[in-house]
Amino acid sequence: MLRLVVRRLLQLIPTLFGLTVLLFIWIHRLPGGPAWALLGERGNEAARRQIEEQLGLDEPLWVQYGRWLRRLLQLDLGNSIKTGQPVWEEFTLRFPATVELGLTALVFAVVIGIPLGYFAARRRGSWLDVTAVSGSLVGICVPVFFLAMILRSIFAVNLGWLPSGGRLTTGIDATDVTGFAVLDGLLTGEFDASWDAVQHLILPGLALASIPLAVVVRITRASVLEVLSEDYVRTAESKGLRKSVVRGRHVLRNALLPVVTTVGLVTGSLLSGAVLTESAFSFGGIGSFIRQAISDRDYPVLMGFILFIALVYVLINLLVDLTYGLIDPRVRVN
Amino acid sequence: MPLLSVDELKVTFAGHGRRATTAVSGVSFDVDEGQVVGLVGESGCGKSVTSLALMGLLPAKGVRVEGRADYRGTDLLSLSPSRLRDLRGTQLAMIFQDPLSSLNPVVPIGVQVTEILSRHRGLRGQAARDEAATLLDRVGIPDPRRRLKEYPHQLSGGMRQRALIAMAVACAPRLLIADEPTTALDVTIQAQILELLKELVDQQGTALLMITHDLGVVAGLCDEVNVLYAGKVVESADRRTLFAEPAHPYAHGLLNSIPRLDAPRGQPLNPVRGSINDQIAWADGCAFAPRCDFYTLDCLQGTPELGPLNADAVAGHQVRCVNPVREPLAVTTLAEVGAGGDPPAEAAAPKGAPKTAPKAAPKEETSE
Amino acid sequence: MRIARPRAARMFVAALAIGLIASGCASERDDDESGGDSEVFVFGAAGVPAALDPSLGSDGETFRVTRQAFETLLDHEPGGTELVPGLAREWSSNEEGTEWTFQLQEGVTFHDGEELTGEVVCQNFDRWYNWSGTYQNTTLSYYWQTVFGGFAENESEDTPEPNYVGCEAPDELTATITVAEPSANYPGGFSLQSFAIHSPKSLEAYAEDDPSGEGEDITFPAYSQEAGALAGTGPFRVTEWNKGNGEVTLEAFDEYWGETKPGVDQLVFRTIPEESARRQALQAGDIHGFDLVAPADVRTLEDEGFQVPVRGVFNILYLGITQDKQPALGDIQVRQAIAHALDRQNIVDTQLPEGGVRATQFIPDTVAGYSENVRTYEHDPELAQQLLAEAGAEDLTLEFCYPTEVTRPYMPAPADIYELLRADLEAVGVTIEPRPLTWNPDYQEATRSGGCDIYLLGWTGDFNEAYNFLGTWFDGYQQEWGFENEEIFDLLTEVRQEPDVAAREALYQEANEAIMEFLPGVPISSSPPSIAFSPDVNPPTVSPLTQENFAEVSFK
Amino acid sequence: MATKTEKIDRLAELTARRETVTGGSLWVEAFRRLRSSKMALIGVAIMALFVVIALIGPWIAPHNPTAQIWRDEVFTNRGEFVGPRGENWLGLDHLGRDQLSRMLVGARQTLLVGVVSTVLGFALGALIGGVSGAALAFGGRAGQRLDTVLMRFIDMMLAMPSLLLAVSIAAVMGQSLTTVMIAVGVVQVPIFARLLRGSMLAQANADYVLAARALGVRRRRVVLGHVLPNSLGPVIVQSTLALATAIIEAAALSYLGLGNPDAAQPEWGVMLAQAERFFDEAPFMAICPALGIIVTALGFTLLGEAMREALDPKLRS
Repeated sequence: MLRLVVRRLLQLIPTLFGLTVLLFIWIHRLPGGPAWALLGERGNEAARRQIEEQLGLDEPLWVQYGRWLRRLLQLDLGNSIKTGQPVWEEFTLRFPATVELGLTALVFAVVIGIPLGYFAARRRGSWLDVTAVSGSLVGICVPVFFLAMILRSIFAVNLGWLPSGGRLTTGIDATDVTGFAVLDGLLTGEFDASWDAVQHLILPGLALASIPLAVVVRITRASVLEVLSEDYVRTAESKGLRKSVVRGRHVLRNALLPVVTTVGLVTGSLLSGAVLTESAFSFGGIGSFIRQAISDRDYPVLMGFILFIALVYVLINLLVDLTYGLIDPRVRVN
Repeated sequence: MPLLSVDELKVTFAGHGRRATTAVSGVSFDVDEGQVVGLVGESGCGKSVTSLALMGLLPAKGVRVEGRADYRGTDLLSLSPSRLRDLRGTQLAMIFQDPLSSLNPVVPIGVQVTEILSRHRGLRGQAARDEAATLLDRVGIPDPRRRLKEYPHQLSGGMRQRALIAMAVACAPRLLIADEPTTALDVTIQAQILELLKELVDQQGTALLMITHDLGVVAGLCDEVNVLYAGKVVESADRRTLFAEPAHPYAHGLLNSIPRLDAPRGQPLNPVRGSINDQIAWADGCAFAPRCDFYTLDCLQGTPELGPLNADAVAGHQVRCVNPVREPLAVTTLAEVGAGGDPPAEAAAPKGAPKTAPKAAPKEETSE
Repeated sequence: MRIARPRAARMFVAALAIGLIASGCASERDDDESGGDSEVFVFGAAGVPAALDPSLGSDGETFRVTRQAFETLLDHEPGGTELVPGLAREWSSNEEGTEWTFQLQEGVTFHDGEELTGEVVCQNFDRWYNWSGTYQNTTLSYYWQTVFGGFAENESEDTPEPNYVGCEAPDELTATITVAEPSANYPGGFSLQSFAIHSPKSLEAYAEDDPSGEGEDITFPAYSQEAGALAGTGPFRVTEWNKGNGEVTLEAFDEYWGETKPGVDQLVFRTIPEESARRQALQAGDIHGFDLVAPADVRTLEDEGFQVPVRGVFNILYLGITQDKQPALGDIQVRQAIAHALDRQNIVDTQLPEGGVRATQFIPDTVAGYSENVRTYEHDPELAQQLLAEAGAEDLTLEFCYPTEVTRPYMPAPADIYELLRADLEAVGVTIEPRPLTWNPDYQEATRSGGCDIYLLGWTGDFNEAYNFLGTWFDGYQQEWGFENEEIFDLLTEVRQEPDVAAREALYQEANEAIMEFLPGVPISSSPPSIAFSPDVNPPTVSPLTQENFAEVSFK
Repeated sequence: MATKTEKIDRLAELTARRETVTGGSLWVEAFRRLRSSKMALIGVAIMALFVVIALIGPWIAPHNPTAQIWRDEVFTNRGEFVGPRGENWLGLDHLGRDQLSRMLVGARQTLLVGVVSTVLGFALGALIGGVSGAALAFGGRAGQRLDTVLMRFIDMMLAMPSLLLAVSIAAVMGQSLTTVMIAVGVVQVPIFARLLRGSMLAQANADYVLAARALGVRRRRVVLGHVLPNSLGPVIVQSTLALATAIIEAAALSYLGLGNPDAAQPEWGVMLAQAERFFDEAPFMAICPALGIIVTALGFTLLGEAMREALDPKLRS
């Protein structure tokens, strides 16, 4: 397994190199520079020149790239131009929030999606099926930010059941160990903090989950339907096995294969949704941070983010393959 | 009284939004204890549907099953799903056409065998595994202990089919339905599998309903033969009679179409012309008419009845035809195909498959 | 590989939420003091402070926080713009306005127990004056450079010459600051948060870590990014900055010298960027107040019982005109036509929050130097069309720049205001090419470099001095205006060196009249950014300079 | 005694009668299934309605959608808005413009964004996917390498959060309708590319292709003549779904303040984004465009799903 990881990462290196070059050129093509972003209203030409001088933005692009690469080789992603803090710290600061959010969404998607899809398929054509299918279709068609808006004004503002945004209620006792609010609470025994963090996760989680959930439901349903028509299910039936055995061992287990892949793909796309959800719930994660970085022309942050994304992407695929291997012996062998 | 007697079995598919199509339009036949009955016909004639109907494996929705199928006095077709579950595997078992797709790819062979043991024979854990191993051994799978842990895709075609058979016979069922068990296999292995089947049936006194399009198989195995055409039995007789004097033009054609090894070179083959697609509804007359050499307008006077050929006909020789074929086939052919009680491929598979299987096994591996 | 493995490992760990290993990068946090019973006041801020050291700040979000912990020599009257004693109980200057003497308050102690003395004041000013390296960058020392010019040793030719000469402390409670040239920036400048006085201990600590001068990064020094070394004299002291949750926590400072002692034990500024999110947080009771209320929400909040005190205005929104890009705009008649075409009253009525007023000149009426008799331009489409005709610019096409995804104190909804103005201009036959740009940096760059024919921009005053407004635009040729007008330029140069306040006021009025005659752009409105508080608190006196003192806050 | 012809005719007739009972070819079958599926019907209905509005909207709009006719009646600063009323069935927007008219005219823009961006994504994606699919299947070693490069590229595009990609594109190109279209279109590229590549590979191993190649048919013929046409099915289905996504993504961009700025061309996404600020005071302002977007997207999705099911041989029971 470790060997697999290593191999994947090795394969990644040439791609990453090409990618970073491309992106370096691309983002430096963004009009305007970080200088104005820093100065805002009170900026003036002189100040701009001064800053760009200092940032070395006046040098040729390849020199700048060389410098960036050199630092990268020393495991240094550089500092954010906007906040002046090391990019790596900025990430580790915001990454946990996004991961928590993403995981919550995934949990919703999987825990609700798979059973729903399964039963929808089993009772094909029943009201359950119809609602599940149409529901998932609608789920895909509702713009995430609109959903977020609705959820917030209903559950946070009007009903007041859940917090309207943020990660933790201000002033609650929470010791920051890992940056994962929920986990921290459990580690430090501040369970109320964990609970609080969970409450803050529900609404954004739901908003973010809408699309993955819909997708999972539909894939599961389709896949179960397909498996139901497989010969080996017929065989199992012909052996007179109990329903539970046929469904669990023979239907569900096979039906899960495509679902796993889909979940992997969805996970990748979660970040997009996170950009919207995080800003809608002022949930200080990486999504909104990067979105800001783009308009701030915060080159180091953007470059770092690309590397980061590439790695996350590879890791997700890796996880998918591993899980896949666990379920499907055919893959395991090859 | 027969073990299983099927009476006017009728299966109609009414897919959503599509016009109903009749796959089996009134099939009747009997299977006695320990008897081997063949259900012969070209693909699409409704053989498989018949078997699935008997096992109650047809989808609940969009399918209408009529008629009776008395198994030891109980009508299988009207049994409750749960009762049927209890029968399946213990009383009735089935072997399917394509062994690869019929085995669950993600579950080890062992589990797939033991699950039936634990279901019907209450065997658990080690006991179940031991029994499974002996089963695999009985069906001639070498090194069963290791195989138990393996997955279908790691086995050769023959092995898989043997595994399927092992599951089918695990609880010594009274009736075993084999649906084209050999079509997906190499010729050499076909023979071994058939041999194995025959042996198991003899040992357990299990009745076997052999569904096939391969007359060779019929000749090698069956006592009684029912020829199916377009969802109806067109002729039924004991093997010898059928091979000696096929009365229905279709059966006649089928037998005639078997290429002969001793035929002089250059002599044309004589297949049944046309295809299953150009047929007419039984209601309008004989479905075979369009392909029939002996077709007259009388053939179109409603559905012909299944009845004794004529007074001096062999007992139980029934045919569904207005003007059956009179002249028997050239006797030599019969000698070859029918007369011998053993399969043509006998030579390929020496007696006592289990003992010899280990020898055979490597051969199979290479055949993958 | 050598690169990828460790980071991959860390990523993997993070991805699996086994953050413990990654905690090397996570900040330790501990706020046991904030036990449930203590009173915590939470305020929703629109942005994150750049640093906790006001000397490095240049934006309202930073100052809002630091102002609670750091005090300046001079201050503004609560709710007003008049200069009042701060840490200095009296101040005076010589005739030429080059020597500024401050008599300090007695018994002022810093958060770390140090005493406030004239010496300390001088140490502070000398520190700024002797800044080097990254500190000399405008982003870190914007206000120093605008008010006191450059440094002891300038490192970039773009840095202005220093105007600061030196500082002596003749006795315990006196500090005298000498500058080369008199300037309109004094004494007002001494009230800027950037020049708040830090404890000598802090100054030593600061000196320890220089901002990483390494290569090309502009980095805020580490001390300014955490509570640690910072010590001021304010009613609160910063105890924690949790960047993860975007929260700055301040504790009441018991030995505070001033009359208004802090009304709550703990003060938290939480960053909530989204406008509607801030409102809903207040409605949901997560926070007790927030700034920059969307005008549309004011009524709703009031109806729901929230307090929305109205601030005085201290800003200006104007339609900028770049004359040398589009020749037609060089024609005074065309500019007048534009002025007459705009229905500015409608914007005030429909868009701006309560307290907003239509502007007649480039400074709000709260600033000394406001002239009653400037030339005004009423909404008069016919006249506008006529003027255009006379100027022979009937088929005038203008590129109209406006910022997106931003709200400014003087401009609640730029896109909407643009829409209204566009309609007005098109009504008199001007063709408009819309050019929306993201506020940072595209819009800034486009407008400053004179890339737009007309554009929306504004200014919020730092202290009560008209020069702080007019000087930023009209003290000489600027690309964003693209005109030469000696009369105006001279007036402003003159006023800058005029030490006498009264004399300055007269000059300002003159300048305003000249400017509105020449009409380089069209001042549109002044409007106060709304601030809201929950019903159960006694809000602070709201200030036109948005310099609320949260010590006044308490729970009912 | 019946004549031979009589016999033949009789048979032919009966045989023919039977033919109608059994199913026809895959496509005929698919179409029949499509017709019989409610999903498809609803989808088509919605789509038709939408397209019609998009076409004739400007003519049936009761008022000028961009004129701030009632600007003095709406006070955003006091949260006073004008809801549905006789004169304006859907009320006014925040600048005193007629919502209904804006909805009607906006439909065209919305459709335009959807179609153009999808076509763009389809074209680029199909190109990349087609090339790399063909290369891998028939290009030998060199082909494999080409395919790897292209796919790595596509992978990275997939990895890059689509919205952020779009945002950065918008940042480079400045705000305009074209930007929105391109940004949204580019995001679709990898999906189409992978899809086409996938189904081409599947086809490449199909027997008839192997046969064609065995018969020595030239590669170009095989690819262009057999593989490509047969692979397009799923891609076409995808494009229907992509249309829905495109409309939603466009709305998301507007929400992030990168939508089409030109007020002369009202667009649902932009309308929704603008209305979001006033959601509590004037929900109707947000709900109109929101519903518009959701329903339209739903229409396309329904059709796409129905098509997919109809074409999917596995689901043919």
